[in-house]
Amino acid sequence: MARITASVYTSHVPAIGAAMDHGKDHEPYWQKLFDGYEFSRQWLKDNTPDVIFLVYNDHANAFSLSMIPTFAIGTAPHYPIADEGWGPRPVPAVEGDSVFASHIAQSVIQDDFDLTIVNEMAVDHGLTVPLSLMCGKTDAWPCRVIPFAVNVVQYPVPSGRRCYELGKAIRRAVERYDEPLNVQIWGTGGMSHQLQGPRAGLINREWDNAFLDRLIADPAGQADMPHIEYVREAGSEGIELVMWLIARGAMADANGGPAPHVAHRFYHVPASNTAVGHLILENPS
Amino acid sequence: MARITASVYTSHVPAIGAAMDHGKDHEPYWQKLFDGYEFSRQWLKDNTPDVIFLVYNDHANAFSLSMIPTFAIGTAPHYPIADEGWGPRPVPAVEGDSVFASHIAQSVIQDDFDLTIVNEMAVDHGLTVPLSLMCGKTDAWPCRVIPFAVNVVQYPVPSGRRCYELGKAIRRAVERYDEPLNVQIWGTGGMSHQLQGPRAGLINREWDNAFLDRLIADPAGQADMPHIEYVREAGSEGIELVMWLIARGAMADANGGPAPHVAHRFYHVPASNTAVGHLILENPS
Amino acid sequence: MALDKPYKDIPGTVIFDAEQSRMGYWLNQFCMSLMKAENRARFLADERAYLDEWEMTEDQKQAVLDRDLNRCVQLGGNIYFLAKIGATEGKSFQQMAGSMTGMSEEDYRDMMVSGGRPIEGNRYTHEWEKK
Amino acid sequence: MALDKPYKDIPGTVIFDAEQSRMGYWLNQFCMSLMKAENRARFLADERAYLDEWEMTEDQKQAVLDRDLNRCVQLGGNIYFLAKIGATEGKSFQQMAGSMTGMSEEDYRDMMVSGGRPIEGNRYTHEWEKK
Ligand SMILES: [Fe+3]
Ligand SMILES: [Fe+3]
Repeated sequence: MARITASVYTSHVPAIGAAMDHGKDHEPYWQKLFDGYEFSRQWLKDNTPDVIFLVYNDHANAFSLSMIPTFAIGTAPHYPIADEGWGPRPVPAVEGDSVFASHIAQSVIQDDFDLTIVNEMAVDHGLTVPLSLMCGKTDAWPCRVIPFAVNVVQYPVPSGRRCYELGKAIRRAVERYDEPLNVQIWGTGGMSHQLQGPRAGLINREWDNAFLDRLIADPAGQADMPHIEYVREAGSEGIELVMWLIARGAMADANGGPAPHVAHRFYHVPASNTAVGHLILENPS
Repeated sequence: MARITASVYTSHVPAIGAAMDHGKDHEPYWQKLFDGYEFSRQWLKDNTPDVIFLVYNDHANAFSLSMIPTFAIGTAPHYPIADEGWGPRPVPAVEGDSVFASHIAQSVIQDDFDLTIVNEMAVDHGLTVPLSLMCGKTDAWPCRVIPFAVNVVQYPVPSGRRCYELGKAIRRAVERYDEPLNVQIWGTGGMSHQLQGPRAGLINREWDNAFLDRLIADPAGQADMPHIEYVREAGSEGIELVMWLIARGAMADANGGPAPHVAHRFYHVPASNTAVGHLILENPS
Repeated sequence: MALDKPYKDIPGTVIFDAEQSRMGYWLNQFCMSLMKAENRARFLADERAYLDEWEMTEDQKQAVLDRDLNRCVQLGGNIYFLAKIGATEGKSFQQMAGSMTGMSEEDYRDMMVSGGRPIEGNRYTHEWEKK
Repeated sequence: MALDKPYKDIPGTVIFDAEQSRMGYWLNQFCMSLMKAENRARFLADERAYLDEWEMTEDQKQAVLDRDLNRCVQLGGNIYFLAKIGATEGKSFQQMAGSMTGMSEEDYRDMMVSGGRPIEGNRYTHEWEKK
């Protein structure tokens, strides 16, 4: 059967992609950030999965206001790179896994999550920046990717609890799959940031670190935090952090198994307007 | 506050729309069918709501395979009529209710239903044929309509239980709305029919009538019937009947109130390939 | 353990699940294109040329050219999508459904008027294998 | 009882809910159109003419012409959509976000490098009213 071996959490600031694409990653401003991912790049080389189930949000690129899915799973064979307004990022297109993604969709829908199935979708920095951070510059991503987009743009977004329960359902789906796949689940977005209004630039280092602590040690408790606290304490765009709970809910301990091993933890301010948080959690094998 | 006063259930065969549009409704073949809606047309004149929350399914018109939402709520101000391949039906465009629909979307998403919000959508016979059956030929529909589309085309479709629970959440949403609106909820599609393969033409009169009986008297029990029974007993397209459970779940008795009054019941075979079932249930006021 | 597909045990019926949908993706998307009057006209003017614009298999194209809806369904077509081929020629859903049963149009219509195909003997595949 | 909107009590912040989305629908859809290079070029060539193709209010058009992003947000714009106006001119997210704070580009950048805007005093609207 397929297994979730690890989860990865990381912010996904567009400026990080731009820094890499324009060769600025060794400038002092960016070097401090990329240093925090040096371990991770080696770790991913040593622990390359067959498939990454990548939870992220679209930023008005694949989805406009004409149709806003709460949860959308990509079941396409591949995904082009979105032109977000600056031209498409010069990174490889993303190869999907239609068969496995459809299996997960079926299982999760039968577990009462009302997914939207998507077969034609360009992927934006929400998906490509985490890949770039973890893989560096590359001509081909190291494995297949199943994009899973969460609406965190128009309110109401799904609750932390709903996201956490969805993670559990994804784990059940993975374990019902006959092929012996090594699967990682990534939760992306956040941490504290606000991109709009006179309060733009908000950063809450203390809150972010408390979130990381609790995500590791008490994810079920974290799942019950209401949205308003994310928005007030971590900025209007800090709400992206609910997506991390999907990945966290898919780990063994959320499903009656042992606690994960913290392989890596990193926190840095700023990347452009944003606090960058990053975790790698491994399931005991 | 807004209130759900009644629910209406009806099949939605495209040929019914064609018969009306081409003035064939007084031919003997069709007259028997339309006779069963004579009561209903008068009833709707006497009980015109402010808004109809119309649960239906799209038949590869608004949604292709590029994006398949399990549940999609229309929050647009209006909806054009789809060209399903024969040209658009000559019926009025549908006026929506953006504010009320958005309110319902917010409430239902916060109740853990993962809706897709849709603002640009053509509506097909799944929505217009029930309106035509209930309103007759008209230059303007009698009230605003909130289209609610359910995926019953690509498996897996939502379970009967999920649909019934969704109905309850819609009722809660309606009752949380401050405006004193008179709201009806309609469940459409079905009854037994199969449009494909060597088994096409299947009709199961006994099963259909047992479904109607049970929908009235024991909807919670009906909600637990697995999909396979719909498909085996009522044909591959008979699965549309799960949508009736959404409307039924929004009635008072599903939410601790009194049982509904059966204002009208009708059953007829055939309309083209399909068994036509029709119910009007009123909530005691 | 893989997911259960109990609906494989219904005779004369293909349930449109993710597997069928994947197989029939471009066949169905081709059908969607017939929602536009201009595409209907182009298709009717030169079916082969129009079909060649789509990433369909040769089998799928041939099944469309043959108007073999059963074959189209086996190759991943869904009836709501396929109906747009019939609509392009002015065919009704009843004509299309009937064409898949091996019955004449008249016999199928008569069967429907007399109450439709009965459920007895049509629930499980083994009931058809006996025939 | 109407639904609760506790997020109205956060200073300097507009949460993009259904109400804002409805108000800003065409403003945001106009922004989406700037994802295509040809539309970006047309917009830059004649902003007013391009805006007049959209069902936007005069206030919304003026706010775009003025590059007044705070006003755009109040009129229903969402920052991810509005960012495409900045992208069209080669502006970064940091320049856009900074422009909404009343700070100079340099001051905003310096604030971010020094750890960002602190949370103290920035949680509730009443904290700003005192200022
Ligand atoms: Fe983001
Ligand atoms: Fe139907």
